[in-house]
Amino acid sequence: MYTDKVIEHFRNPRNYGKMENPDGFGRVGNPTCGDVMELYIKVEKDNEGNEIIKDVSFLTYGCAAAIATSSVLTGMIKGKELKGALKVKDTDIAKELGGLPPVKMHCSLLATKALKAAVDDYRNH
Amino acid sequence: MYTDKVIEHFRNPRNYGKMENPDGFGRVGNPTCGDVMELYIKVEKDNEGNEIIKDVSFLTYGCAAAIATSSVLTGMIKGKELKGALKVKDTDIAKELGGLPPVKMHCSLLATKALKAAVDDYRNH
Amino acid sequence: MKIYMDHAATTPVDPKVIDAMKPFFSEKYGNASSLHQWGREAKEALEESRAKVAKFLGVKPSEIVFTSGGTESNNMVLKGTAFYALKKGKHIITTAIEHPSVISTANWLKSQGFDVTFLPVDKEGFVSAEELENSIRDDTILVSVMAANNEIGTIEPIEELGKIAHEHDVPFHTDAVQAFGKIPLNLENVDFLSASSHKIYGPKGVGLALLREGTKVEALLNGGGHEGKMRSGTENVAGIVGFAKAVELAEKDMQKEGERQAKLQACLIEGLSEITDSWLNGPRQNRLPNNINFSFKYIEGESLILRLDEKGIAASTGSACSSHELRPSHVLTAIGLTPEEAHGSLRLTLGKQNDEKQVDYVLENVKKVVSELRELSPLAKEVKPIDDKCFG
Amino acid sequence: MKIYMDHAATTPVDPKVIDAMKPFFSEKYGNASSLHQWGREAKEALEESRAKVAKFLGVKPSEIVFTSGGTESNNMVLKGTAFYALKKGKHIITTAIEHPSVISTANWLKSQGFDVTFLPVDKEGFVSAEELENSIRDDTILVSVMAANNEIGTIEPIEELGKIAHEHDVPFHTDAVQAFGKIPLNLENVDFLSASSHKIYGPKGVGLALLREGTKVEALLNGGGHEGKMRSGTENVAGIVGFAKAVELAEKDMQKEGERQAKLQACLIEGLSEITDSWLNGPRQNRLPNNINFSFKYIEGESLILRLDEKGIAASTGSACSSHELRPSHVLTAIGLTPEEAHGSLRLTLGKQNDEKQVDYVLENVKKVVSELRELSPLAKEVKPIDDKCFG
Ligand SMILES: Cc1ncc(COP(=O)(O)O)c(C=O)c1O
Ligand SMILES: Cc1ncc(COP(=O)(O)O)c(C=O)c1O
Repeated sequence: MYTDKVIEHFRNPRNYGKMENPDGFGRVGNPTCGDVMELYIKVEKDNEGNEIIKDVSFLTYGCAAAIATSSVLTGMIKGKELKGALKVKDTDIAKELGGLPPVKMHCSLLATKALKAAVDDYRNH
Repeated sequence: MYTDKVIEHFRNPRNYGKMENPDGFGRVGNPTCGDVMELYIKVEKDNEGNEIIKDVSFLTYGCAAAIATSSVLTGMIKGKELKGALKVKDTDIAKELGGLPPVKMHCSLLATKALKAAVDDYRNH
Repeated sequence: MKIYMDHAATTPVDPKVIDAMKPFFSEKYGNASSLHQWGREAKEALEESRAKVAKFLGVKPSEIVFTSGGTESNNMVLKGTAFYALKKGKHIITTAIEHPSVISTANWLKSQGFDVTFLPVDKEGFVSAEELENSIRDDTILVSVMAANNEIGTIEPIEELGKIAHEHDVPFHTDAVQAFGKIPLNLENVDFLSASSHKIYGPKGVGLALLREGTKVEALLNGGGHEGKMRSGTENVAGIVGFAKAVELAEKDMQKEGERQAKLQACLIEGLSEITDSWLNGPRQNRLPNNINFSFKYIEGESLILRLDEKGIAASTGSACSSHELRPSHVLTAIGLTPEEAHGSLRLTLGKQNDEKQVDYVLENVKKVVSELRELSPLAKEVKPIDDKCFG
Repeated sequence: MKIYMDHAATTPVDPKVIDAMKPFFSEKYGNASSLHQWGREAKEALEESRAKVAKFLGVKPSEIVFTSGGTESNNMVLKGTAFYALKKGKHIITTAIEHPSVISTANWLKSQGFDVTFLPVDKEGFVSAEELENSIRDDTILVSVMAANNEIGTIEPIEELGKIAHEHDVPFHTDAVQAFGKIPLNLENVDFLSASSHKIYGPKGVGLALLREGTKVEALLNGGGHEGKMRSGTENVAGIVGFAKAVELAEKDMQKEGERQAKLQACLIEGLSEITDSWLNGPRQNRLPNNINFSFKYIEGESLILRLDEKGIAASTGSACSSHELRPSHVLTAIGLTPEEAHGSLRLTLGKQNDEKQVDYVLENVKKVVSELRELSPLAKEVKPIDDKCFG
């Protein structure tokens, strides 16, 4: 049911773990539903004043798809400009993973929501 | 479903064929129901005045059980006193054959009815 | 000599089918619903099988529901449609010559308050399009006509009948248990189809229901939601893989084997026609190439079958004595035979193993046995035996 | 290492069972309804199988109806009773922890106007006799309580529950799919029982319904009148022969194997209990000897299963993510777990091939994987890993 890429990210998740003193933190999902995602970002401005995601990490409670989407998202946005990162859509994540089963599409949505929450948190500081 | 004895009588029926000038003739059953039995008897009196079935033959249209019961009945009554022959019950025939499947019990009843009809015919002459 | 000519009853499992099934007993034994590798392996095999069968029928894999056999598929389609349509209507149309798994189901639905029309057939077993058209009502919820009859081999005009049903917006079901894998089927106007594995050299206990996208039926077996929620129960993976393999083989062999059997069939029909007071039941055209059904006057079918059995020949009959209900074949009476004529029927159904030598042997022995039984029969007149051979 | 510990989902077919089935594919392939020798041979095998299974259950052969599996048997008993009793009453009592094939069927009957009571269970999964007694009404037509639960292994007091049903003249059904062949069953107060072949090293696609003499049910599959008119459809002879062989083997092994598995079970329970924030679901007494069900806080079951799968271990979970309905196990929630607690469950079910070495390997890896997933989890606190071995 899962693509090899999903399984690979699930087995070897990148960028996981709690981050001390993040610039932005987002938490979405609900343990009752079986998915909780926490996203931590560190943001720095480059020479031209663009906001760059210098570091990112996640903690995820959930199924293999939830873990894989978290992992792959961090890879997609790390070192990227914040504006660009916010344009990553759930379908982009699914595509990056070679597809997700229909019942698991909500996981990729959760990942984009977590990112949005982390960015909102960063902006509100 | 059939005992070996039923199959044996079905394969090698005894005393079958039309009899010319029988003393008694009985025909029972109905082709619509799948069973017709004709029984022919020759009766002679012995020295003591008892009526003896000297010869008997049958023709049967019907299933294996119908043929086997006809055949075995003729064996059971040939050379026997008429009175005694009339006492042969359907269950005796079934027993002689080592049993009959429940749905085929009516075949043995048909055989006794054919005998009764042949004897009636004989008496009415 | 041992000659099996009862392939409409069931077929041997093809050795290639057994080979295909084998790994799924003790190695790839997972439950197709399980998440782990054993489960995924089973699921994969299941979906490959579904794709194979769907391709053969020219339908989508998601339209195939695997069942335990033709009987279940028929029950499922009829009851499933009836219960779904409960509010829409209560009228079902089928025919007088369906398999008991359709007729009894229809009768059960009758006992539940549904209304059933059993269309009559002509003397060759054909359903009339006009008759169907006249029977459709506003509250008709299903038309079910078999693709080919199991007793007399009549191939029904399902394309035309389905078209009529559709013109009246009524879904059309065909019990294709005997036709499936044996003759090409045009499913353009078919919404539901039933098929069974053990009639085409697959294992017993497996079948399928084709449920076209957009059709509305309730499941017959409720539970874990397997088979797209349409048929719950742990999937019989080995059986389904075997069924799919059998379909694959049937697809490859169908035309060649059909032509070969048609030749043997012609010979059997010709040979048996030589017997006095006998006739072919069912049509000569539009007939399954493997089916031969004869009536012999003055004799009864069970005796005939058992005498042939002694000679090593497996055949079947429509006589009451061979049925559970002690009534002669409803198909033979529907085409106009008297009960007596139905009792004296013989069905030979050909398969892959049958050849010309066997046909000669069967002809010879049917003639012999019919003569012998007529000698025993109070209904028979003088009959002269005939023993010309057809081949060689 | 490849370790299958998901025997409640399905089992491999025992090689002895395969050997028993083999002749019925390509040699003794007759249809058990046929009159000829192929048919009689099949019929004989069928009836021998029936006799074997009946002897094991201590019932009459005529009381055994072979079906396509546990799901069909459950559907048959519930719907069959409901449709038969239509005029007598419309109330059915079952429990909150039944298998979906009972629950969904009961819900379907509800949609048809029947009234269903789902008895609650205590925190170990036991149904209360008092609760049952209080639920029986004048119009109750059936009580259905499983013999043992498939998720948490709870063995229900069916003797006592059946007795209460009978005191009120209500027939009693037990879904024994998980208990059959694994623990002794007292059927004194049981009118109907369901069992399935593929849970006891037999083939998939075969099961049975025990229908006691004198009980009243309608058939679910109408048709040719097979199985004493209670279940139509060409009998799956090879499958049934395999099932009967599996029953024979189970009968022989049951006690020894039960004791052996209970030891492995105790070790797994002890070992897994060492994991922080975890607990055993289901009882310690009156529990199937092959079932272990644990909840681990902070992690989700699908991840757990797939990480174990990487290590070659086959297990199952009650997490929503693993189910068709995306709801966590109704059994775990019925014994009082929150959805979150149910998501973090692991079911290990033992079989004949599992041994002490495998248990050690599983313990080691469950501990490792739980730790790893907790490291990933935003819900987890500090958890220290534990890796004592149980054996050796
Ligand atoms: C036309 C037809 N329909 C349905 C069936 C029932 O199929 P199964 O034996 O798989 O239940 C049969 C064969 O028995 C059949 O010939
Ligand atoms: C308790 C219980 N009942 C019924 C079933 C259904 O049996 P089957 O898979 O044979 O349909 C199962 C297993 O899936 C079960 O565990």
